[in-house]
Parts: sequence; structure tokens; C-alpha cells
Amino acid sequence: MAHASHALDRDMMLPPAEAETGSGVYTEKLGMWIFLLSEVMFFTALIGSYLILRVSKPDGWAAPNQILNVPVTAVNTFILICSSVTMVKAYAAAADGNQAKLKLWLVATVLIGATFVGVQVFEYNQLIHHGLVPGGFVAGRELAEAAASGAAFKGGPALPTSGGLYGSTFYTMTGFHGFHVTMGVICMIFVTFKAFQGKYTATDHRGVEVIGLYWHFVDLVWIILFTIVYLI
Amino acid sequence: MTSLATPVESHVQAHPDNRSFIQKYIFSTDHKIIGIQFLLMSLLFLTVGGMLAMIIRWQLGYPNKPLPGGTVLPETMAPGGVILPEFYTSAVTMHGTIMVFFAIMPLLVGVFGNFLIPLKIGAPDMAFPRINMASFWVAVPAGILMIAGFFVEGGHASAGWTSYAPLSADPEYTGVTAGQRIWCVSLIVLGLSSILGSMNYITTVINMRAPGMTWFRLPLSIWALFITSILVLLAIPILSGAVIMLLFDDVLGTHFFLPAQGGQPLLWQHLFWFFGHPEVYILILPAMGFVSDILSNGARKPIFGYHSMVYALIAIGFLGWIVWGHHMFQSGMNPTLGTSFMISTMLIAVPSAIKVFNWLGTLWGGKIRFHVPMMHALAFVSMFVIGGLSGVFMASTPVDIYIHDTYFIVAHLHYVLFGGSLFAIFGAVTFWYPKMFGRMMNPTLGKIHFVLTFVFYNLVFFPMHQLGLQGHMRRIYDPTIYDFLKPLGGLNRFITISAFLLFASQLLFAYNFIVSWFRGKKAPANPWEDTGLEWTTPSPPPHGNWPATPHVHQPPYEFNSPHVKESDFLPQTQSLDAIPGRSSAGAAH
Amino acid sequence: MNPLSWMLPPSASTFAGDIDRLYYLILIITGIAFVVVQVGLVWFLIKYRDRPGRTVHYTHGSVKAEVIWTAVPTVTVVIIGLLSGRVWNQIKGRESVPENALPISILAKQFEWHVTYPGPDGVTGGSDDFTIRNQLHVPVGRAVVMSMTAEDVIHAFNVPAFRLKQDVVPGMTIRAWFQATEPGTYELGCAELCGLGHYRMRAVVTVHAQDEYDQWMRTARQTTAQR
Amino acid sequence: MEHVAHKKHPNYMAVFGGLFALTVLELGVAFLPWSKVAIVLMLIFLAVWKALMVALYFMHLRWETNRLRLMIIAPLPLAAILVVAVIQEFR
Repeated sequence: MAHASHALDRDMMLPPAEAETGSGVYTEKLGMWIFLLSEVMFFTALIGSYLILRVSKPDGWAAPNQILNVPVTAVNTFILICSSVTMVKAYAAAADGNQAKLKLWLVATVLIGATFVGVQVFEYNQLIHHGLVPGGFVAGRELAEAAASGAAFKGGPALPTSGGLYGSTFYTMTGFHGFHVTMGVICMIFVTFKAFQGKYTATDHRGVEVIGLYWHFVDLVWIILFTIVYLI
Repeated sequence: MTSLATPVESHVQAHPDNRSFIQKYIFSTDHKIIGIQFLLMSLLFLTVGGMLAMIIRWQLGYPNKPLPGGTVLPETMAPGGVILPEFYTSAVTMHGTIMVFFAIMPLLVGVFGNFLIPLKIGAPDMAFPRINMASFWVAVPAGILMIAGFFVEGGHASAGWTSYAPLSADPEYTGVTAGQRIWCVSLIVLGLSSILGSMNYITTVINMRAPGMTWFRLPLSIWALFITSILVLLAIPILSGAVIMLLFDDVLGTHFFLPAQGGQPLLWQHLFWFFGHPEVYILILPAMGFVSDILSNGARKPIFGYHSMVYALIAIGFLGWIVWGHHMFQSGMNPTLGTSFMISTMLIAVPSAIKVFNWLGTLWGGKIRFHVPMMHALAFVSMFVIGGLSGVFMASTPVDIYIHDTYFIVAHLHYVLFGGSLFAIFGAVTFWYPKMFGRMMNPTLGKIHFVLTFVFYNLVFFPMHQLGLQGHMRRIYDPTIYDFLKPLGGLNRFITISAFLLFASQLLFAYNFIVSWFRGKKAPANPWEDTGLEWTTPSPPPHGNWPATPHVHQPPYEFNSPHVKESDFLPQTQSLDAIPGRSSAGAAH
Repeated sequence: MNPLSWMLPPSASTFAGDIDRLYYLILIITGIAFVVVQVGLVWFLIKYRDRPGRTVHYTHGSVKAEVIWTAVPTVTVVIIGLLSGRVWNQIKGRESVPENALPISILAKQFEWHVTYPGPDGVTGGSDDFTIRNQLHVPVGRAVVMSMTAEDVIHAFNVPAFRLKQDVVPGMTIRAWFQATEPGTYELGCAELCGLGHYRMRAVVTVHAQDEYDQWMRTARQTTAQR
Repeated sequence: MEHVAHKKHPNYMAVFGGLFALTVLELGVAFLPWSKVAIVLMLIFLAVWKALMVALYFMHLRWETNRLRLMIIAPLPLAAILVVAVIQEFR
């Protein structure tokens, strides 16, 4: 394979040619992408298990909006997409060397990201109140009663008699997504602090781009989760 | 031509090194120190794993007799020295877990991935030195947890290293509550360490190779570590996900693997082995890489078929993902799926065969030096052939019906992991010890250790094939319960005695390792007359490895190149233009 | 018997012959490969050892040699695979159970085997069934199909003499069959780690001649009915 | 390096608009009285579309080298192999 110097003009944040840069991108970005590949496999384990269990027990699941509150989550999805836009705006501001906008958009991303987590906590709270926990339906609560009655529920068919798989997969998938958002918010706070110290310039704003990749990845996972958990 | 290898030796300490003791040796970001830290930690775990093996062997050879010195064990493990069945299953579980996750894997990947990658590709350090440090200091609590599990109420996890659900998912079935949870948490934490490490190795190899170190000039050890890191990166998260679900089944009351509310016990096996088979290759590919380096050095010849060796590594790395079902032929899996898995499993024998024949081709026509690393490398080839051939039996689904879960499997996996990986590790440690510590290990002790290990190793594991062929099941506490296993008592005792002698032989290695560190002969920069980049810097290399970035001009294994007459090796950094009267064509191939 | 033998112990089921033949075929093939490689290795070590005057044959490889040693193993393993696939389907294929096989159901639990025999109606599942712990009685020369499930954890039905091993999984009913060829008693052991009593999860398999089996069945029905 | 400081950014607000519109569309499709299979296929199509928009524009894959893109999609077949094979088993 030839020397990789022709790749240098592609990525302005590559260091001077002291090494063969096989990927054509700077090291931090490459590292984050590689880390994200590992995250892809992690979510494959969780989402794949859900799909497999769902196919193996077709009658163990509720229809959309029966148990989960789709309108609230739709708003939350919108919130997360907004945070992705503010993130990418922050990156654009950094690339333009616009420090004021960079700080503004980063702060906005932190706040909107935290809001997403807050709404998710609210959602969990509601669900537990109605009687869905990771182990299934809580005896005596609304959902357990409805499932036991065998009658049609909230405009859909009757609930499955046991909510075991439903609760298990729902909380595990959305919980680990929420955990990733929380980690993202924490890292983003660090980046914001560094932005206020003026650490990111038009020629070197690697931190903003790298945290952005993580942030958009988490958004991407949510797009998948929202569709297969809430809408299918 | 001796001048080729020496010029850098005068440049000791190119960068001024002002780090405090703690920065230098404890919370170090230097890849060499982190490699040595992993080495010490994993050798410690290797010892623990070995002791557990002795406990297992004692019970099998002398069922229900008190273990010599076993009275030091608590009443809950071995009252009066007699091993309890619950402790036996715990020991079996932890022997596997510790050897796989805390000994062999860190020895191959953590130690040599860290130590060799920057040194062999010409980088001053890893791409992310602080993440590298974190990957070690995350592994330490995981290790402490895994040891702590022995001392909690109910004993340590006892569902096997494969932790098949539902046995592992509900304490009711094993009587182990805390131990199993500790097992899960420890593996999740260790998984984080492995992912951080592998991300670092991959980034480093892709982006930090010295100028001129093109992909097909990489030594096979680096190729192997690179492919292995990809496997670690993509396989470990699957294990983490599965173990998290297992832990939730136990702690949060979820139902992933518990059938009562629709969970699937076989889902655990699929997830585990989807991780587990790449893991098997994680445990052997780096060993193949080290052996290639050492064999070429010992034979004083370029490696035979370098390109096909690389493609074979890549093929194994890919095929490793589509064969996981061969661990599950008898599990109740769809038999048609079994046939597809059998075919892919059979095919994976091909790249392994290519590697073996190319190693033989490397020896052919060489001028073989029998130094200690070479002996271990040769033993690797010989033992790996046995482990590979015995694999064909279990790949054949009908034969597997009979030998599945018998000692035949135990023999097979130990021929690959001990006869293969561990011999390669002994060879690699001896080979790179001078670079790590600046001193040579004692070759006489090394040879005695090698011979004893080779002999006793085969006396322990070869007869296990026969145990398996007579139907001896794995993981049984007392084989004398079965009439058809009673005639095998003598063989079991023979294996046990050999195992104790094998364990005792390792004391020689430990002695050699520790004493050489302080008293060993001072090592020159290039004691084995090797071509790799790491031998162009002093032993041990300074912080930052080289005063200036090295430039690479040669393929990795230019021994006895016709372009050089003065010595029998051509370092990778040597440009032929620099030698008066040489053509600039380079070493063609 | 010599415990260091590579021979398989005596077998007592119809498909054991196929499995044993495959085993011996693989034994011969791998045995040849083993001898060739190990002898070659030792021979090279002696012939090409470092001694004065030895010159190295400098080479980076040979495409011809590599093609040969890629092709030969490929063809060999594919042939083994095809032969194995046929036998596998005859033993474990979902359609492989012979017609009019004698149905028996087996429930595995920590740490015992519950064998349920059909009542006079000839099928399991009726109220006339009876269950015996840790004893499997079958007639010689007749296919027996077992519907197996587990109550708690995964166990494995393993009768080495029949060359039959099948995991028994809770939440699943798995069918497996065999046809015994020799009257006598054999041992059934659990082959999948199932807890601290795994080692003692043992049962006895008795293969009777048909008339002896009928008689055993009559007595067993009476005694279990009285309980 | 001056010229990169004023490089043209893609229209991120348009991407945002697209994501928003697709989400609304998804919500509509999910409650249509179609067959379950049709709804599922449609939803998966829309979700993949949205995911691609995020990856291509927000994560800048549209402007990265082919080498990086190839590296990133390489593990996806492995994930698919796992899920598809195991689903076959339990179906």
C-alpha cells in the first residue's frame, strides 16, 4: 500500500506526517469511530435479543401506545433530534472560529440532552406507577389487572398475560440508551468547560468533533429504538 | 555490518525524563510499563488458575481423599482437606474464567499488544496513552473482584466459565448468590478494559506506523495483534450485553434466559458463543504471530509465504464469526443450522493448515538456532497441530454426539490453549524479556524448564483424549460413581501426578523470571540478531522509544538476504541505498 | 481394555456403527496428517540445524506449494463434512425418527431422571402413564423416541454405549431417538454441568429382550398403580 | 489553512427538517390500519432513512474517505448474521 500522504489534504486536523496515517483521518476521530463500532455490537446484543425473543414468543407483547406513552416519547424523540442539531451547529461554529456561537450551542446541547434524560425518568416513573417493572407486571397495579381480565385494553387487543419479556427488554434497551445519553451529557459538560477556556480554534477543534460523533451515534440508536420499541 | 544495528545505542535517554516514581511505574502512560504491569498481573492470575487446576486434578485422581495441605482451605470449601462438590464446581468454573479472561487473554493481548505494537511499528507510544493507562487500572478492580468472589458467603460462581443459563441466572439452582453476581460485574468491568485497549491498538496500528512501515511490511505479530484487537473490539461488547442481561435476570428479575415467562435459555448460548468463538481466536492468533516472528528468527530465513500468512489470519478472523454454533451441536439447536455450522467449522481448518505448512516451509532450508524462545515456538507448532487435528473430530457433528462434553474436548482445548498459546507465551516472554527488562533470562534454566514442561504437559493432556474416548464426562466431581469410568481410575491418577509435576516445573520459570530481573546478564540492544524495529533501540528502550522517528525500508523478515553479505540479517530500518555499491531495488519478493 | 487405546468402547445402538466408522475415518486421516507433520518437523530440525558450513536457502515462499497445501486440506474437510452431514441427518434430523417408535417422555431435574412410560393406550400424556425415577427400560431391536424436557436447568441425556447425547432444556421439548441392539444394562449420565450434584445424576438403562420387556412392563404397571 | 476556516457547511437545518418530517410520518404510519407486516416494513424503511441522514450529514460520513466508510460498515454484517441466524432458530 502506498504512503498515505495524499490523504492529508482531506482532514485539516491531521498532525504533520510523522507516521503512515492509514485511515486518512486524525487519530482521535479514528479512535472514536472504532469505539463506536464496539458500541454497535453492544446494542446489537441488546436489540438483537429483543428481536429474537419477540419472534420466538409472538404473543408476549403489547400494541403501540397500549402500555408505553407514545405521544410523550415522540416529543422526547424530537428533543433528542434537536440536541443533535445544536451539536452539529456547535461543530460548525467551532470550524468557523465563532467562539460565541460555539459556547451557545454547546450549552444548549447539554441542556437539551439533560432534558431528554429527565423526560425518560418521568416516563419510567409513570410506567412503574402503572405497574410495569423489569420483571413484568406488578400484581395489583393497573396493568396486571388489565392483563388478568383478558379484556381489550386502551383501544388495542388484550394485554399479554405475562409482561415478563416486555418489561425485561424495554427497560434494558431504553435504560442502556439513557445511560449512554447521561454519559454523553457528562462528557459534553467537560467539553463545554474547555470551550469556555477557549481551547477550540478554527484549525483545531478535535474535542468538539469527537464528542459530536458520540452524541449523534446515541441519537442514531434512539431513532432505531423509538421505531422498534415504541412503534412496532 | 555490525554497525547497522548499533548506532542508536549511544543515544540513551533522548527525551529528558522528569517523571516521578508514581508517574513512571504506577500510573504510567508509557506503553512499555503498562505492558509489564499487565504481565505481572496476568502471571499472578496464571498461578491462581494453575492452583485451581491442581485442586480439580486432585479430586479426579484421588476422589474424596484429603488434599495434601488442603486443611488450610476454609471449612466451606474443603472440610478436613476433602474437597466439597460445591467447591469443586466453583474451582472448575474459576479455573476456566481466570485462565481465559485474566491469564491468557491479558498475557497475549494486554502484555504484548501494549509492549510490541508501538515498538514494532515505530511509534513513540500508543495513540491514546491515558486511555491505555485506564485500561490497566480498570482491569485491576475487575481482578480484585474476581478473587474476592472466593471469600463471599455461598462461595464463588459455579455455573462453569460458560455460565449456561438458567443455572447461572437464578441462585436457587446453584446456591451461589453473591459469587455469581461478582462474576458478572467483574467480567463487565474487564470487558470495558479490553474494549479501551483494543480501540487503542487498532487506532495505533492504522494511524501511527512509522514512515515506510506499509501494511505489508508489518511483522506477523503485529498483524495478528491487529486482527485480534478487531475481534476483541467487536466480540467483547456482545459478552458484556449478554452478561448484563444475565445479571438482570438474577438481580432485577428480568426473564431473558429464564423459561418461566418466555425467556430462552438457548439465547444465552448463542450470544455467549457468538462472543466465545472469536474469543477462542483471540486466545490463539497473537500466539501464531509471535511464533511466526520467533520461527523466522530461529531459522534465519524469511517467513515462508508472508502474504498468505496475512490472508490466513484475516480469513480466520472472519470465519471465527460464523462458526459459533459448533459449540452447540447437542444443545437442542435446529439440526439444519448444525449442518451449516459444521461446514463453516470444517472450512476454518484450511487457514490453520496453511499456517502450519508455512511454518514448516520456513524451517525448510534454514539454519536453525535452538535458543529458548525457538524451542517454545517449535513446541507450539507441534502441539497446535495436535489441537487442530483433534478439532476435526468434534467438527464432525455425528462424532461430536459421542465426544461432546467429554475429556476429549478438555484435551483438545488444552492442546490449543496450553500447548498452543501458553508455549507461545513462554517463548514470547523469553524472546522480549531483554527488551522489557534490559537483562537476559538464564538460557540453561530456560531449557530445563522447557523440557520438563513439554514432557509433563504431554503426559497430562495426551491421555485425556483416551479418557474422553471412553466416555469420561467433563466437570464431574467424582467419576467413580459410574461403573464404566471405574477402570479409568489409574489413568486419572497418572494424569494427576503428571499435573502436579507440570505445576512444579513452572517454579523454574518463576525463579528464572524473578532472578533474571535483578541478576540476569545485561542485554545488548539486539540479543537475538533480529530485524524488527524494537531491536534498533536500547534494552530497555527510553521513554518515547526512539530519539527520532525511525524510517522503514525493508520487509519484516530479511534474514540471509542476498543483498547483504556482512551479517545474516537486514534490519527493517536499513536502507540499501545507504550501503555503498548496493542497488536501490530493495529486497525483492 | 487397554485404557490408552484409540478404539471406541463397545456400542449398543443402530446408529453407533455409522458414528464409529466416521470416527475411525477421521482418526486415520488426522493420524496421517499428524505423522507427516511431526516427522517432517523433527526431520527439518535435524537436517537444517545450525552447523558450520550450512547455507540458508533464501526464499519468500512458493505459490505452487501453497496452492497444494491449501487445496488438499480443503478437499479433505469438505469430504468429511459431506459424509458427516448425511449421518447427522439420520440421527438428529427432525424427520429422522422412525415410524411407530416407542414413545417415552423424560423429565430431567436436579439431579435425577424421571422416565414416564405410556399406559396401555401406547402413547404418553394420558392418565394411564406411569413414571419411574432413574431407570430407563427399553426393548431390544425397537426404536424408542424420547420427548425430553427439564424442570429447572439444562441437563444432557448421555448414554455412551448408544453414542447418544442430547441436551435437555427447560422450556423446550426436544425429541431424540435410538434403537438398542444388545440386551444388557448401560449407564445414563448427565453431560451438562447442572449444579453441585451434576456428577451423581446417574440412571441405569436396561435393554430387555421383547418378551422380558413386556413382562417388566406388566409388573411395573401393577406396582406403580398400587402406589 | 485559512481557506478551511470559512468552509461551506451543509444546510443542517434542512436535515433537521427532514428528520422531523420523517418522525411525524412514522407516527402516522404506526397507527394506520394496514397489515402488521406492511407497517413494520415501512417503519424500518423510515428508521433506516433517518439513521442514514444522521450518519451521513451530522456524523459527516458523506465527506469522509471511502476507507473510513468501509471500516465503519464492516461490522454490520456480523451483527446481521447473529440476529438472522438466531431468529431462524426460534421461529
